[in-house]
Amino acid sequence: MAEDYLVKVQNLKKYYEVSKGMFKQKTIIRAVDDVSFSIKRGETYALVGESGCGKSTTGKTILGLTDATAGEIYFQGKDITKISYSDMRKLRKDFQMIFQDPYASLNPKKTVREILMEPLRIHKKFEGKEREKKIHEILEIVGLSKSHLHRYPHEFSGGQRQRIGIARAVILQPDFIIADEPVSALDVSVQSQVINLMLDLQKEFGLTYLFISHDLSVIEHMTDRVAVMYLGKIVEVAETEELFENPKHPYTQALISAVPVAHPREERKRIILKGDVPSPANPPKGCPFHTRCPFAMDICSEKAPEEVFFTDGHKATCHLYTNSKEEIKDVIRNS
Amino acid sequence: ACTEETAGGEDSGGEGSGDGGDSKDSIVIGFESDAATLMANTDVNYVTDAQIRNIYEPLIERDIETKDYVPNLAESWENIDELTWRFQLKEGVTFHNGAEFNADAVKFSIDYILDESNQSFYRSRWVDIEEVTVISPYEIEITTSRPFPDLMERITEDLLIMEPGYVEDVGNDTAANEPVGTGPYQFVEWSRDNHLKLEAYDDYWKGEPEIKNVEFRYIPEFSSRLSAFLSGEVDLFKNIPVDSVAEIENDDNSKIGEASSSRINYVALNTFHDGPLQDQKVRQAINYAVDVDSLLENVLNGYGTKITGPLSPVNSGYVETEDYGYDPDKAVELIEEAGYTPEEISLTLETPSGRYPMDNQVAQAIAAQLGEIGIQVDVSVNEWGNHLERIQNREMGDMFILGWGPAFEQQGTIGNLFTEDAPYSSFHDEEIDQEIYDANGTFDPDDRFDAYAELQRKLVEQAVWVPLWQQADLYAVRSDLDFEPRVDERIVIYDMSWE
Amino acid sequence: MAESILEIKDLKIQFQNGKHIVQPIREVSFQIKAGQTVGIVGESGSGKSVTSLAVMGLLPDRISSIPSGEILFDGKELTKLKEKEWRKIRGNEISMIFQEPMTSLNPVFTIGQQLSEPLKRHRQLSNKEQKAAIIKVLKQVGIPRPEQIIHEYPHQLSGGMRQRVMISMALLCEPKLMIADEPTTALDVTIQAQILSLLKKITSKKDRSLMLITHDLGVVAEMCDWVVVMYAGVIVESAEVNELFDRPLHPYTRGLIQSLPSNNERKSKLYAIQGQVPKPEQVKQGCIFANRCPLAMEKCFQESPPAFQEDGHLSKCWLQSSDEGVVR
Amino acid sequence: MASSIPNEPLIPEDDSLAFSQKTKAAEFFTSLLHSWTGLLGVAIIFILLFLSIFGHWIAPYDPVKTELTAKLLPPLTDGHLLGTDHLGRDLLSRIILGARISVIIGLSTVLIAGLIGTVIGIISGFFRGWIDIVLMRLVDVQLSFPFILLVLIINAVLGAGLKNIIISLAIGGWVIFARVIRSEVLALREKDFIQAAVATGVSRFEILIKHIVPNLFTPMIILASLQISSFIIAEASVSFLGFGVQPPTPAWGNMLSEGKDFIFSAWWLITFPGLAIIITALGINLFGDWLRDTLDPKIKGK
Amino acid sequence: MLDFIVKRFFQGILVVFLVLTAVFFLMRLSGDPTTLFLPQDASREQIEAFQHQMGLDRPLYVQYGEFMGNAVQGDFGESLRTQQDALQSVLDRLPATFQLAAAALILALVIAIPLGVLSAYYRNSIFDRVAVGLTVIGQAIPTFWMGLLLIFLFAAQLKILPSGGAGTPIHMILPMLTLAFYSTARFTRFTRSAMLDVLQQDFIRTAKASGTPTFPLIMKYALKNSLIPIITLVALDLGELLGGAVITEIVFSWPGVGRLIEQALMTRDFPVVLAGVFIIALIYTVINFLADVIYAYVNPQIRVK
Ligand SMILES: Nc1ncnc2c1ncn2[C@@H]1O[C@H](COP(=O)(O)OP(=O)(O)OP(=O)(O)O)[C@@H](O)[C@H]1O
Ligand SMILES: Nc1ncnc2c1ncn2[C@@H]1O[C@H](COP(=O)(O)OP(=O)(O)OP(=O)(O)O)[C@@H](O)[C@H]1O
Ligand SMILES: [Mg+2]
Ligand SMILES: [Mg+2]
Repeated sequence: MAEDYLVKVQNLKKYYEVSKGMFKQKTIIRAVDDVSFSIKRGETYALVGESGCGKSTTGKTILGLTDATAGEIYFQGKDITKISYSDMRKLRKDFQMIFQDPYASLNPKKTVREILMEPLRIHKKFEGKEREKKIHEILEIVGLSKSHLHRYPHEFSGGQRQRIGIARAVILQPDFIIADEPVSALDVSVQSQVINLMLDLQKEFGLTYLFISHDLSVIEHMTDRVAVMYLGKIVEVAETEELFENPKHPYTQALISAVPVAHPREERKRIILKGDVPSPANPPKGCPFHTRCPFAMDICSEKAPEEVFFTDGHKATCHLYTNSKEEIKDVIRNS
Repeated sequence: ACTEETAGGEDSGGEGSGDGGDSKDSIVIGFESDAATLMANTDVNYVTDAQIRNIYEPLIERDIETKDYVPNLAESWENIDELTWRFQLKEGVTFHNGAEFNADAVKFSIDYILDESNQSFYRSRWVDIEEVTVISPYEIEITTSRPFPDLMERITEDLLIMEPGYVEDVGNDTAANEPVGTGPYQFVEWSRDNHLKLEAYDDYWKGEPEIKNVEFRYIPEFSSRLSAFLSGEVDLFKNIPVDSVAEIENDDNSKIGEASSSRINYVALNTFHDGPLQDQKVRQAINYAVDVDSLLENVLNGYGTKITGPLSPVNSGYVETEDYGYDPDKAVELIEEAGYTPEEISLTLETPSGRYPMDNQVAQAIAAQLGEIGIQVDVSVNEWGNHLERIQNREMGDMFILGWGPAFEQQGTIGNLFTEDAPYSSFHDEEIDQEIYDANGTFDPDDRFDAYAELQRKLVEQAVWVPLWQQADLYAVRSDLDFEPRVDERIVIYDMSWE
Repeated sequence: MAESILEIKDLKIQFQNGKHIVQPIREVSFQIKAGQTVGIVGESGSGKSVTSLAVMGLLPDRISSIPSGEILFDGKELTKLKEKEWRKIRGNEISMIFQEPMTSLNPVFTIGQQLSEPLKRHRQLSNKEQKAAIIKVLKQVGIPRPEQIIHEYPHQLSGGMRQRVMISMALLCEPKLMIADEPTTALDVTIQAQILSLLKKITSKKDRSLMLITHDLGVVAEMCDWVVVMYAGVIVESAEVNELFDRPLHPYTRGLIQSLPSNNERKSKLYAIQGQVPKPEQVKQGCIFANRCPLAMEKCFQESPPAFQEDGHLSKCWLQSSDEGVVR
Repeated sequence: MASSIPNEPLIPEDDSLAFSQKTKAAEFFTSLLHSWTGLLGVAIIFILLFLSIFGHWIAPYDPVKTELTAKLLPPLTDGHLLGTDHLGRDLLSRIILGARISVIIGLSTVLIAGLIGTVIGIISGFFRGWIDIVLMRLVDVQLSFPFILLVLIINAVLGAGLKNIIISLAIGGWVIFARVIRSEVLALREKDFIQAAVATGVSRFEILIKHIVPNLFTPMIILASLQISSFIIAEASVSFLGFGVQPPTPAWGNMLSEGKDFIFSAWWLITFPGLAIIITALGINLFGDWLRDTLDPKIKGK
Repeated sequence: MLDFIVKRFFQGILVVFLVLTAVFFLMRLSGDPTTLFLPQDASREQIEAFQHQMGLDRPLYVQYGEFMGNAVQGDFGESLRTQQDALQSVLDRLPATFQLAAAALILALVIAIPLGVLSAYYRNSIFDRVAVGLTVIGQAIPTFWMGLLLIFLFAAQLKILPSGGAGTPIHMILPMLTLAFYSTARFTRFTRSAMLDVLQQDFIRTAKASGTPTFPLIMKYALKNSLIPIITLVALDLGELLGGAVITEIVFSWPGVGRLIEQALMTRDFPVVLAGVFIIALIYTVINFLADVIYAYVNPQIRVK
């Protein structure tokens, strides 16, 4: 079973040290704070959570774009946190990233051809003609044409740029792709085009995705498993359908209930959370969510909850479930 | 400090405007830079000297017509022997603070120069003094460690008498800012880089000066100086570029004062390095090829007095020497005799800029003149400090322009220019070296004169340099100011008056 | 029909950048009735914001102009108003909530200072009364500790709080019409839910009209009574909200609704509208949507369709013309 | 002038910066045609370049030939359009030839200062760490000192002359390049496309050379064009104080310095070289402003 | 806050120390002052005596060590030229320099800020174009040329103002105008572009949307935002005006620090140059510190609570 995991993240931590303003002292931002999860080969694993909860940081740390503060990341069974920049370079052909902002993720000084050629050149894949062929092929796959080869990124629309970004990510036929909010900057109509493209590619190349998003309807549509993050920690993990049907963690529940309805006549019971997400520089003691939790109990502000396992790998980190089932029901009922 | 300046400025504005008519008794004199210090016997710079000489006085003065030494604070002097001098001092002279002038003051002033801790720039000229002895309140004796005929010159040119009691009382720092002397003017106020104000000293022993209030105003930029003059803020200033003379002459309220200075300008021909200039014939040729008259006429607009040898007529011991004149053909001939063609000679000419009248323009014109006979000359302009340092370190190229003076004694010029030790002409010849050494030791005035006369002729024959001219000191003068420019560049306000 | 608080008729707006002229709004007509929440949906660049700015008289000076059309607010024609007259309306009778709560507040003034601005302009109140009024609205929008908050600066507040401040500013003078330009796009899901429910609460009380601009059909479904769908500077469809979701007429609207992931089977391909929104300068003759329309006919490329109307449900598509028959 | 200060933000938004080769020139050209200030700037620069290359052929007289009998002629006398100076040299010819010196000084200082500054800025911004701290302290040190005094001090050490003035101006001027480029690099480093390159496995060196440096060209060009004129003016100022290019080489600065004594008698000696400097600086500034406006959409603005 | 001050304090000390070190060695490289101070006819021995007296004959590092040792105690030695305490000579000139700089700065601000604001508000109007044109020309005119021009006009031709010197306020007019000229051009440009920046911001639209009329909008809402970046520029310029006014001070015979340093440079009066450099670096550092503090004070985003 264990070999089935393509990526395994264990106790990953990433702290940033920042000094805010000129008079202020340095503060430590716990962007990712002790996160563990594993992604199976071929699945689409979602990371969801509100802005600033550490989704992108997790993705970038896995890719080695920033160094982890602590923890291990196993890729194909190998710990990649400990290897050097140049060893890492060789490994990079197997995992890639799709970025959120299609405007910032392409070098404005390079043509599409140069952008797509670079990975092939770096990893010495194919020779002269074949490389060109490969580039044409991939362009076609992402829905662009040869005529675009010699254009610069600014000549494309956002959707097209995102396609170029995707082409760059898949041209080396990696095993694993981290897609960091690949569609949230796109227009509604283009968004579905890109999602379709990603689904197609997954089928064609057998890709494994780490899909980062805050858009629950997209996540519900295209992912297999979901990890919900809050303030640098994973609070709940489950298969997608299970999560949406049976969310355990109050935060997950609130998140799902907050999604706007798809039809005006649809009724939905809302859990409106009070207040805002606390700053990761100064997270609350105990359960980080207790400040906003409608079910918060005394213990929540004192002790960090442990993971609680449910059926089928569904787990949540919440004090509600560390006590007996009966009590939980009481709490929920009384609220 | 600001309030002081403001307060000072207001009345200076009143004086400066100068339309007080007959009641006018003040003067504003423009200077390019401030006095370095108001302490006597410290700074050798003419700017400092010209100003403080109105406050302090020397023992002996020089008659600028006859060049004779005339008594001032010293009434008489005699040589006891080659190493001993005795001076009788004037009685009844008082310093501005009321103290009596006497032998102690003289001894104090000389000792001040000699005291290393005072960092006097004159000290180097006075090192041969062995001792100064007060014989009686008005009699003093100076002994030297070796025969020092130049002592008279030093006493006349350098030494100014300070008030020992005052200096000891207030200390050097204060004395340097608030001087006390015996001169016609006493100190009022000094704002550095701005102005120095003096007022008449009522008890001056030669009688009260006519002009009561004096302000020296420091204006570094010539054009600003000129405009201050033209607008009536300044009544007098020195060093006018020759091309601006007309401007002043055309102004109704202004006139030009001119004096042929004892400062000379020359083109040094460097013989310290190998090269064609080590050949006497080439040096002579250059002398022939430079048309000094034309330079004087066209570059200096005629302001300057041509010299032909190492000394100017102002110098004691001057003898007339032969003039090479302008003869380009002869020049070419001589060069060819020396085994060159003019075209294969390429020389550098270095010059300061703005140090002497039209210096860098003169250099460019000389380059053009030498160019006429085919010698290629590259002019380069040095910042003054560099210029001096290059000379001192003997890094100078082939030729350079320099001035010398104001000097009166022949030794001061020849002895300091043409020995191996002295780099300022960058000419050196062992035979001449020896002759200079001999002449300097000669105590008898007549023998001394003859020795130097011979030297002058030799130096001209050797074409040790290209003598140019005595600088013309040009002054812009308010037309109703009675002012006689002096060859020694001094500005003696006591002698001035308003008409 | 009678009490329409805002009526826009055939509005055209153009921008002139040097010699470049673009017309991002070409034909816009719709109305908002008293107490109604009207949603304006459309993708980026469709002209939603420009339209709303025109209603506020805030189109950039000099470079923009309204070559034709009318904006009637409470029976008053706005397009010809002088700046002075505009000032009486802005913030008083019509107020606006902007998209970016982060940048829409002045960073160097306190919340209180900024909130007092509309009161200063439109109400003669003493300082004390001003403060009381401000605290009252702040409470109304659910800001905790309003007495303290008024002395704080925008950067000391979170995004959600700032958006609440913006809303309270819009509410201060009890305007007849509020315009909210994508008030929640910049916010997190949970905060978005907070703000939407707040807006809902506000509009349900009394009869406040709200023009809600968004690109999110979910928000429309949630909030609005009436929907206007814009595409590339033109209104393509407009209908009562249930009607629109039940019976979308224009292929563009249909496409938008169908492409919502929740309207597609999990893991299946999403319905997608091909191509992309044309830029204003790329608009050609014919129906603007024709090049992306799966049902486009010859005619669509030649003639732009008029507004077909049926029980107030308006659609600009040749499919609605009688000879073709109404699809579905 | 070290205050060649971060006047306006220089960091251009990357996307509208890029022009495809084909449209680049065309777009550039049309944007130039639409801006009369830009056109004027370009025209002045062209004239300047033309004079500096062909000056020898155009100048009516030998600029260093002294003609003592024809000195201080006012403009329009004896075939001297702008008159002659105190050595009878033709002022027009000297101004024409002076253009070359200004061009040489402007270009070479900006090149040297730009190169040094850019390299240091890149090193500082890209490698960060202690080297960044050291280099930036160096920048601080230099910035805590007035540009013109610094240039004077360096000139006092090096002595006067064309080569030395270039060196001293460059030493005085690299800081601003280092600063701007460093902050550009810092900003670029965080850009997604750099991250993308890292993710692709591009080596650090290649990232620097192929991804970062090409994106620095625009800010460099803008900055350089804005700096040139301050270098030219600074040279004139230093020449005015007696350093700088030395006579008889005609340079506008030393012409002014020589001419300043004649402010009352021969106004043309300071007027025309002064105007030459002003027009040149003006032209370059106009060009630089236009360049920034064109390349930097932030200013072009909505 | 205290942290910040302490940190900046040490940074400032380090910077001043490095400046002094750099200038010390630069000055020694510039050559020997001896020839400039001694009479031309001084002999070799006399020169050596002088060098010994001034300590110029010792190894450089010894000289440096001693200099730093003394400098720490505020002793920069005596001027070679005037034998005055070097630091004192510089301090004596400081008031004049301050006066001029402050006057010029105030004048520049008084003209530039309204001009820049109006120019930004009436963007692309004739007024704006003229104003921008003037600023571009203003930045193209060399200071000394401006100075000469003013002297020529007001002192030589019209004879209504003195051409130089210090004393009465009247003496200050021309140098102040000269100095203010360049700063005015810079400030105007900067104000204009800062204003343009601010005027495009969303919060201006917000203010407009709440019915704020133009005048208060600009004077209150926009200007305060624009002033924040202007502070930094003003600080930098003040530094430049204090230390970099050499040329103006020379042209107008203003007895200030810049002129003193220039003169000292020319005569290689090392102690005065170093003392001057010290004072200027110190002023720069202090001004920058103050600018940061003021900046932080007016900018609530970084103000400490
Ligand atoms: N380079 C950095 N330096 C300092 N702090 C950082 C850095 N990058 C991210 N952070 C902080 O770390 C936290 C997590 O950021 P991250 O970008 O991972 O969030 P996210 O979940 O991706 O949010 P979003 O949805 O806004 O993209 C945030 O508080 C962010 O401010
Ligand atoms: N100042 C302007 N000058 C020129 N064109 C403009 C200007 N403002 C807006 N436009 C154009 O008008 C069109 C409509 O813009 P608008 O901001 O109304 O779109 P939107 O529907 O609000 O989009 P978004 O969802 O991105 O806010 C766009 O194509 C835009 O480029
Ligand atoms: Mg993110
Ligand atoms: Mg919008």
